[in-house]
Amino acid sequence: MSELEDLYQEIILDHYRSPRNRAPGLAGEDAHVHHSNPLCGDEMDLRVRIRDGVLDGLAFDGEGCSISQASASAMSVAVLGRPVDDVLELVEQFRLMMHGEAPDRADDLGDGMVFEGVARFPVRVKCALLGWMALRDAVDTFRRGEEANDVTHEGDHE
Amino acid sequence: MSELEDLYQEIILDHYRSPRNRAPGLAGEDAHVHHSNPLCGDEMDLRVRIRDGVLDGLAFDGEGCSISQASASAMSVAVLGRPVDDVLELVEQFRLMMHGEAPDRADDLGDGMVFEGVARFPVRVKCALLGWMALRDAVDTFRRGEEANDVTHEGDHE
Amino acid sequence: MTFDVATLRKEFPTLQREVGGRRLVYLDSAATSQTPEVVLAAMERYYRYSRSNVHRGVYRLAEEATDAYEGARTAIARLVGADPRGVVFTKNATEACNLIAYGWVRRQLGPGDALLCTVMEHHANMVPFQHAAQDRGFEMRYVPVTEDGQLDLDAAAQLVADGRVRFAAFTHVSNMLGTINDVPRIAALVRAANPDAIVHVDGTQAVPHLPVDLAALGADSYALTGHKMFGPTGIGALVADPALLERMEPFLTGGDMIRDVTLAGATWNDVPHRFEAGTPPIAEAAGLAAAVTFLEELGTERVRAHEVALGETFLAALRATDGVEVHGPHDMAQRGGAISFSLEGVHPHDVGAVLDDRGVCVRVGHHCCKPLMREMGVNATVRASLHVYNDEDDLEPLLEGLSAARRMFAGSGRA
Amino acid sequence: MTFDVATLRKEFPTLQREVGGRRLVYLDSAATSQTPEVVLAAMERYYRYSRSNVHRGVYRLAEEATDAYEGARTAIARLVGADPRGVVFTKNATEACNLIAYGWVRRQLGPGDALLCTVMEHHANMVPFQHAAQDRGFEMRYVPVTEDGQLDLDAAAQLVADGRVRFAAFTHVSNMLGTINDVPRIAALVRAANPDAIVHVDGTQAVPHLPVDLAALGADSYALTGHKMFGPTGIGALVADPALLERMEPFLTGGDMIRDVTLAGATWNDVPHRFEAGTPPIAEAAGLAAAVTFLEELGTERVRAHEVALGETFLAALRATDGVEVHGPHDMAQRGGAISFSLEGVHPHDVGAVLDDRGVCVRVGHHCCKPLMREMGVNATVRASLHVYNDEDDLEPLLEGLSAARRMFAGSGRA
Ligand SMILES: Cc1ncc(COP(=O)(O)O)c(C=O)c1O
Ligand SMILES: Cc1ncc(COP(=O)(O)O)c(C=O)c1O
Repeated sequence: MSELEDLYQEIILDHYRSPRNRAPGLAGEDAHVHHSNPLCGDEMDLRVRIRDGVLDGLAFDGEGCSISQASASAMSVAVLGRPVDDVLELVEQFRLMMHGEAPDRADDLGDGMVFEGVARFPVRVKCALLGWMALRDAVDTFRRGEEANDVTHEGDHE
Repeated sequence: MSELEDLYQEIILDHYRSPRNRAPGLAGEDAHVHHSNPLCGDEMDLRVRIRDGVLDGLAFDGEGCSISQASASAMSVAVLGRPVDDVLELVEQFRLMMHGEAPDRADDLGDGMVFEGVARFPVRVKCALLGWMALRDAVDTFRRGEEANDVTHEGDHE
Repeated sequence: MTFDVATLRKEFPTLQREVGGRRLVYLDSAATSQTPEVVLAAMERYYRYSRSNVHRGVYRLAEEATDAYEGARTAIARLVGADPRGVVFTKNATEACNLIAYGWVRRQLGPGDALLCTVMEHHANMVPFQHAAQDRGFEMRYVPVTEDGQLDLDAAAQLVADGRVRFAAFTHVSNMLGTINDVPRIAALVRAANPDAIVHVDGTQAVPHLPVDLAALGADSYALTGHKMFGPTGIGALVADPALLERMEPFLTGGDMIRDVTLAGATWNDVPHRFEAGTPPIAEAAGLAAAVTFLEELGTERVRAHEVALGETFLAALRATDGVEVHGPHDMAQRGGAISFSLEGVHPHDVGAVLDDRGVCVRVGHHCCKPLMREMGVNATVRASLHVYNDEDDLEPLLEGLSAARRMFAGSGRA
Repeated sequence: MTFDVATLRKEFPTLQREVGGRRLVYLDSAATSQTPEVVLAAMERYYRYSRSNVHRGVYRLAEEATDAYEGARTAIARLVGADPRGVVFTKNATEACNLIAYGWVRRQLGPGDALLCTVMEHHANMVPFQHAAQDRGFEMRYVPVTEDGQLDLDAAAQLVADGRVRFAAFTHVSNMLGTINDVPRIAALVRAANPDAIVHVDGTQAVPHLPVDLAALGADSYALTGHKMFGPTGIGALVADPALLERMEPFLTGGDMIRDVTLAGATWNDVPHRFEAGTPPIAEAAGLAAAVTFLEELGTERVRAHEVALGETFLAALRATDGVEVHGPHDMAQRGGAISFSLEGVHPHDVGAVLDDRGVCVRVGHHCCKPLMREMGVNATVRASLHVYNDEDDLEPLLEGLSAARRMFAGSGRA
């Protein structure tokens, strides 16, 4: 069962069982996106609050497999409190990692690093990315000046 | 070359080279049908004159391979002067022969019998049948009371 | 067991595979079946011996190819009790449903008309009609599903009562719930309200598993797909009453389906050729004909009997497993061998991954039945589906995987 | 000779066949090409090792199948210089032409608009647009063909002059005349009159024989078919600018092409998936990817060079043969290796039969180009078409057969 244990490391299971920043709403939310992965039936609501260019608040909610939920939880810890440009850079680092590239900023990705092994499971890559892609989209949405926006995004083929 | 000689017997080539009752028109024509075999590009115009229930005149014209032209020529000799019911019976005998059944009225089919071997060449069966199917259709057309009718008929899948 | 499954399995190359040192346990035949050697051999025969195009060739290879292709038409007609002139080959069941949606529904239905569909349809038998309804302005009506996964026929009777339903589309067997619908009864109910209504049935999940006789079913048109019935990918069929095909407008147009073409327009070939534009799936037809023979030699009655017996074993074991909730009817008399279930506290995706690690192949997700899933209040399920090469040996690895999954994700307190 | 043809031939199983004691001489590649061992092996690998459905599986087999399928998309994109997101798999080239006819033409063109087609089109690239024109009330305009089998570009310029042509459909290489059209020039001419016009090219007869680069051609959309390019039956593609695909309405609807479905309607998946409804041709895609690699390893430049050299030999010999009239351009610089001709005094069907008896496979008939045939005043022609496995050894059996046919039907005094 070593392959499987590789996929489901203890840290991942922990984030799944005790998700951080999982909530159905966010006080003072600036943007809200809804992402779904139609092929797995995963759904994610992600809300962000941005103050003076810093990601000040984040809440995710939804239904999905352990990988998608744990990844969003680990992400929330890694990105909260960072300038949004920095957040976008981390998102990109994570995305590339899912395509097999070793990230430069491993430390900053925090628990996000434990998803490195997911790259070897192509069908699960989209699960791991769901929250990160939603976050990128939420920032974009905010930047487009759409304060309270609702975007449905295809999570399958990023 | 025996298979091929089987297909192209001397009598067939003779009908092809010197077709009987091939003409672009028919005096006193009662019905005129146009049949085509879209898959080979064969075209046939067939005209009949029917008097007192007897096939009194027939002319065919068109373009097609040696089998279709020779078969129509041999047919014209076999059927001219016969009561139309008898004509239809011969048409059916020929059709069944093309599907491998030995005909009861071999003598009455006349030169039509030399096409018996065509049954072994599935793609050529529709060529051999073209004139006969046109004739059946011409009689039907006449019987429907459509004196001068022009019917386009699919020759491929009889 | 009705078959000697161990022997039968040898016919299926992929089933000989090992995954991580374990025997492959294939429980995903509702997505696609395995392919037996005889089907592969029939395709090879075409590619290695008669490789050519059909219909228009005057040489031997082309005749052989045409015979193989047209032989598949006869085979399908024989299998479902239809006229070969009513068998139109498509690329899959989805195209078959689209064919009738474009060829009949879009040409016939408009404002004031209604189309009867059901909540349990696969997207293939729903979206083409929704799309047509949007463009043509007719009304979609959906037969609801009862608690126990059956079509609500009382509701159906009310939905057709005003006589405006001119077309009904529903599945013979549900790919998600397993439910076998009472096709003759629904067809009768539709026609009682409107004798001219066309009844289109999605037979995709039925043909591989049950004896099918179109006349007895009372279906005007019936969709099937090759890859779920031991056949190759790339081929399906719409089997319809030739008289209905005669009344349909061509859909895909181009070569082979025409009688004549001028710059001013085209006239159409006879049915069924009118609906087969371009080079058809020739190798696939050769393979499908072999698949039909394979199914006939097994005997569709025996296939069904095997599935009922094995399905009972699986259903009983799953229902007795802690945390498992089986969706759809629980009585095999009313259902086929596609068994959907939820495992408490574990997302289906995670169940699938744990099972995959043990060489057990199941499908997880919405099974292309999103409206049904929404109705049932689930986002995704696990589906284990059976076929002739499955037997009781396949149950234990499934159950062990489920309990491993529960252990692994225990304590999450979430579904 | 650019290739060692004798060695290459060994890769093609059907070419090893004998007919009536003679070596098979296959001169019908414009109808369908032979299939090399590597393509059959790729399909076997799928059927024997990874048999499963794509996209929705979480288990290994399904991942392998998905990789094989998506790998074909990358391969096709690479071959014709396109974005993989612009590659839509269809069942054949005919469906590819219908896809753009339904997805764009029928949604965009109406009364007052015009569509530019040509007299030399295969029915596949003409009838779908005629059919749309009938339903939608736009005008069809046809570029005529000159005496020597070329498109009349002066006439084309006049046909587009009023700026009402919003869509142009024409072939890259004619399957009947062999003519290679000057795609960039026609595309430029169309766009000069209407910068927003969409240029759709039928590349069916080009991709197997020439280097193709969509950007250089200036085509917005391009149709191809697997079975003529060493690939299997049952697969083709529309390769288009992804931005054009984005603007197209879905055509076939059902599973996989949706983002979400409710009873009220569906939303669509991203391109290209939006246009691929239902289970795709998986084994066929695996085979097609291998066919692309095979073609790339031969080198499309070398394939073209081989065909030019061999075509010159065939053309010269045929033109020197008594009673033979070759249709289409006589200069290989302007044409491909599909050579249509008439034999004086002998109907093409009879020519085909005499050749078949000698193991020579040619196509006879209208080649799905009825309007062109009518224009040329012929009902049917004989077509000998070349590919990489042909060489000069194939010429003699053809010529001998033609002279046998003339001897046999001599004296009939009719054509
Ligand atoms: C030029 C051309 N276009 C389109 C087609 C249609 O291809 P398919 O039959 O694979 O759909 C053909 C082949 O017959 C062709 O030669
Ligand atoms: C009930 C049902 N209908 C239609 C389909 C579509 O079949 P295909 O994907 O072969 O078009 C499926 C299979 O996915 C199905 O289960």
